[in-house]
Amino acid sequence: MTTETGKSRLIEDMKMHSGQDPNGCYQCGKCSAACPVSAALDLKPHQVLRYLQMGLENELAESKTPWVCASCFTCAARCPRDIDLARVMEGLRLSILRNRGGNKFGPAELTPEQLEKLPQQALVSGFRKYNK
Amino acid sequence: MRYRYFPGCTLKGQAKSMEDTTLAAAKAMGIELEELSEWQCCGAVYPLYEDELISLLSPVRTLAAAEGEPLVSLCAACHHVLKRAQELMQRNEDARKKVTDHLEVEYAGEGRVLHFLEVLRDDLGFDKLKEMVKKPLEGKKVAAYYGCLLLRPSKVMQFDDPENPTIMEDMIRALGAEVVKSPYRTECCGAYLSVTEEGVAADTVQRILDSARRAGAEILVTACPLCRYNLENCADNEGKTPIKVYYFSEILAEAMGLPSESAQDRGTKEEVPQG
Amino acid sequence: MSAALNETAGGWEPLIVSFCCNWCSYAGGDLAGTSRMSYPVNVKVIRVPCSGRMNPMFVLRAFQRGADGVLVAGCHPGDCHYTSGNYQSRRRLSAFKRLVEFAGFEPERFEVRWISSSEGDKFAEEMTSITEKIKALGPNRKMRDARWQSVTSKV
Amino acid sequence: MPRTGVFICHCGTNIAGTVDIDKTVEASRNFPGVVHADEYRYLCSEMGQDIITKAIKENDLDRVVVGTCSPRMHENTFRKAAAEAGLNPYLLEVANIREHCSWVHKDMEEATPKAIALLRAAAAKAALNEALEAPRLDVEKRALVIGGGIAGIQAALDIAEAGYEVDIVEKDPSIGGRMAQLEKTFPTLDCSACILTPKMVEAAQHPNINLLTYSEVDEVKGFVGQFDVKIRQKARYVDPVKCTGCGICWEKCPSKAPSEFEMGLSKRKSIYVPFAQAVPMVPVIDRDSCLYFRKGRCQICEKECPPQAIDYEQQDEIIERRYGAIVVATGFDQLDPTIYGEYGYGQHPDILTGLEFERIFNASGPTGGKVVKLSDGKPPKKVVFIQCIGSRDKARGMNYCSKICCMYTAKQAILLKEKVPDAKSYVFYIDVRTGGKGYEEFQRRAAEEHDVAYMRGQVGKIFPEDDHLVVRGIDSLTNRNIEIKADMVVLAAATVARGDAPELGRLVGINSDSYHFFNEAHPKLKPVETHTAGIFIAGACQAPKDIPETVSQASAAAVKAIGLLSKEKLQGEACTAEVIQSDCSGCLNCEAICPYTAITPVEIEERYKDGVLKRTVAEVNPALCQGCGSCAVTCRSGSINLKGFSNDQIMAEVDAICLQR
Repeated sequence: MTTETGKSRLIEDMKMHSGQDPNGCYQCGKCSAACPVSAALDLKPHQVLRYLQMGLENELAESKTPWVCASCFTCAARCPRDIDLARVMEGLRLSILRNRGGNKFGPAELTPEQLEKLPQQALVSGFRKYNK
Repeated sequence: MRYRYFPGCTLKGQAKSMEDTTLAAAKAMGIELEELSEWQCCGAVYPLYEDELISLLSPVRTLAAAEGEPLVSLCAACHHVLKRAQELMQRNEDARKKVTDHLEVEYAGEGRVLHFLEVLRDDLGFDKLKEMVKKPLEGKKVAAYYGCLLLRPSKVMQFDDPENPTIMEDMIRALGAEVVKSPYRTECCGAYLSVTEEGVAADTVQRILDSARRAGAEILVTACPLCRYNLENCADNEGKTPIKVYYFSEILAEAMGLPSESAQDRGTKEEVPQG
Repeated sequence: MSAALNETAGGWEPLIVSFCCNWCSYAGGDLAGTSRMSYPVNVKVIRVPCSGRMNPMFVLRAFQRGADGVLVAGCHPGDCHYTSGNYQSRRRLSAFKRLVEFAGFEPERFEVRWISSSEGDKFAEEMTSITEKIKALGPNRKMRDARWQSVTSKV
Repeated sequence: MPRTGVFICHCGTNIAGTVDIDKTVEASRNFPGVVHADEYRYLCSEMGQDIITKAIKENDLDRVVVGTCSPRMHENTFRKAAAEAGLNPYLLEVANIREHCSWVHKDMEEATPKAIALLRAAAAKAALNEALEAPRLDVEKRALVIGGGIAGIQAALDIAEAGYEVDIVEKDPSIGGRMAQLEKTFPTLDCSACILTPKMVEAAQHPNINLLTYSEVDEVKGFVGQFDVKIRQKARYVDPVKCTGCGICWEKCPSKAPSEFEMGLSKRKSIYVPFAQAVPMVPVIDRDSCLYFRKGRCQICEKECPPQAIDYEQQDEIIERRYGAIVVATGFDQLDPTIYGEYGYGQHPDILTGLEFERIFNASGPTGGKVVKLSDGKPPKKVVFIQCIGSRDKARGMNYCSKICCMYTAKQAILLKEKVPDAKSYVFYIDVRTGGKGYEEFQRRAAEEHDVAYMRGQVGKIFPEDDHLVVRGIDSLTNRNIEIKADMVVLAAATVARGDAPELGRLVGINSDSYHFFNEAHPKLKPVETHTAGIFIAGACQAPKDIPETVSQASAAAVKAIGLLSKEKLQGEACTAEVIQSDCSGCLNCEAICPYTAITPVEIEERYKDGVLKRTVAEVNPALCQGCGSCAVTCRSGSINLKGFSNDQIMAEVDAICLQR
């Protein structure tokens, strides 16, 4: 059972840097309905906001969701509460990388074939999103 | 019509044909694209984290290098980053000061930042384009695939209606082809997930391709090298009607009667500039 | 001369004149009373129909006559009983505040606040806060007509 | 020098506990002009008031100062007492030594000098008070109701029943409004037309009600009791006296246009009545689609009309009339959901709004009451309802809740099940809001007895695929993505203010909120009044509302109007602004600043050298002026003063307060 939690450093960092306030969310789920990768998320976007509202830092840090989000901005475009979820996800990624350390992805993980064929754009953006 | 032109890394590598065909078509249309000298990477992704100013150095340097002249790019990702960096420079004085002080440049968000499609629509006009077509793409069923980066966030990109865009369809129509619309034309292809979460990207791409097929498309056009990579490499198309993926500029060049071989056909042997 | 600076035997106490609009802030003051809140006795309220009625001349007159601080209070923007009076006063008095500062007054001596009829607590807080600020600043000597007190007090 | 009397109230111990009454009375005797000072335990009591009236008479007082509670409490009580003694009530001033003194201070040493200062200020002001008269205004015993929907009809009937004349101005060719478009009403499921039509007929036949349909308000001037209104009665091209409503003209008319009443789902003729039960049953010709007006040929209606009522030469007519009170009841519009591209509204005939679906149910609607898809005429087997389309949406829509959608969606789902028993419906909702008598029970019936699947969540995308619509949503209770292959989608589009509401608000002189809904004077205690005296609001033009609430509000507005009309004379504001015209330079800054349009330019003649000089100056209409005083401040030449709060009076108070030792 979860009881009240104190202020979470990770969540406060996320709020400050993304400029987004999770409390604006009323859990309509439109983000999750619109998200093209919703099916692959262990926490749907609206759940991420709910977990942020409840201060469930550990669950968020362990979730796959921020790493599966591709920053396509569909959620932000359709949110009736004007919350930029793409920024929330980015904020979470960076807060997790900064507060908990570790890079999520590096060149070593790529096959020579991928290195050959992938557009430069994909490599640079992948490294940017997953490393700090 | 004269523009400063920012190619970006990918256009000198895997997406060389997008640059070649655009430059050829532009020349034929009397549009002059003057490549910025000593340009560097656009930054690839726009930093959504407000204190990530370091990621803005590169796009702002590019914006400042345009010296207030209209700046055109072709790659959807480059255009996205440049346009959003420009908007931040206009909106956030603090960020502007930090970035420009560091770069030792003067830049306050001036100048038009355009995607080449916008040049065709707003400056040349699709009616004019239609007149310039030498080999109309008659009988070809072409679907546009917009993806994310050109459309969203619409308040900043101001590219087209983010849910019902028409710019690519209008171009396709001007080139004489038959427009086919698929409901997934504005959905994400999975972007760099093809690197980290292949399964997820496979799903998103499959949906996009299947929906285009269902709509009867033979050709899918895009303005993004990464979209094209994903559309061509991530889905399982065994036993299904083939769909060719082209850059918008390739069908443009073809309709203009210019050589338009795709990067895929000629390999990727070009030198990649460091950036 | 000491009388002119409101210095009583117990030491100097500031005089603050507050102009309150009838519909919101004066009623807020009433509520502060009904709720038995307390604020310093230094503040004396003059009722005006609307903050839009505030002629900057009234403020200067108060300083001239020995006030150490002036607080104008009106309805919150959008809540004006007369629709737009507080918008008028907001524009007028913010320009006037710059003028007062230009004339050499400390900016704390003249303030404008929006206090609704339900904000008895805010009324008391604002009155306390301005009194404390003026106490810290000391007596106002700008624009004061020192003769006036001694002449009129004889009447 | 005035003869002022000062009276100090103990208010039991409320004042006397903190303020030294004796000291205060003594100090008061020394104020300039004070000839009498007294105190009493409770001045507001009858005994207390007697003390004041007696003292006025005995001491020949011409000014009175009462040191007591807030003037917002008892100023009127004491003014009446003064008037009883023959003193003009505006010669009395109140010093608030309770709320602003004894109740907020604890130390008698501190509170007593403050009470004295406040009394001194009141006495200084009173010395400059003048006798004022509140203007007495005439009342025109007739009301205008703008809008002929259920709110306007109800308000008009109530006013008419009270014995006053009422004109209803309706911009459409028939009264009835939105309610006439509805099939059945929640939560009782009685047929909307069956309960509305009798009211429409009653309004049309009432001797005190005059219907002005196909008419609009062009201009409103004047003020409470005397609004001068210009009404444009648009040309119908049909003589309403000759017309019998036989219907031959619209039967024979060869040209068509989309029907407004049917939300554009079907066509009507160019000469038409909007619906079968229209009141009055007199058609209008729509110039934009009529062949004769477009091409100068046809005239079939003229040839066919048995009583020869067609008149192509008819012109708009301007009616000028005076009204004592106005009720604004102009209703609402439905948000156009095309702004939500992801829902595909407007791109597929089976994606409808709530109001459009309402017409599909109706026996006289576009499908003749058969619930079928507009795409292929087959009954829909799977219908998805989506709530909050544009409501509760601060990004692209309206930040408020539209209030009626949860209920009408439940109603439509139930009606669907009745008409198409094997249909399945799904409702995507954020919260279900069912405040209202019998509402919760009704909604639960839909979910429990009529097989309506409520899905807590929203829809991200709708698009056609093969012969159905793919609806991709989420159920946020299981966190599962849902894909429904639906036959029809109904969007509960937000209730929004009429597009012309801002213009009408400006015309009538009432203000609106940021959504263009008209503002009530007080959200709790004056829900049907506006900030403009004599103008009342009813129905959904104020905020989204259901029918019962609209009808209650309409009756409330009617009562307010009746109360006003029943008065012989109205008492205006006494403390009004006044222009010293000899000083006025005629810049008219005051005219621009006045929120009540009470200031107008007038031409005056002044002697100048040997001749007469004509010049323009400002003039205040005391009947319109509410006494805010903004004009007095804006006047560059200082030639406007506010009676009761003049520059001199306020500065006398400042002086008296500053003289504090």
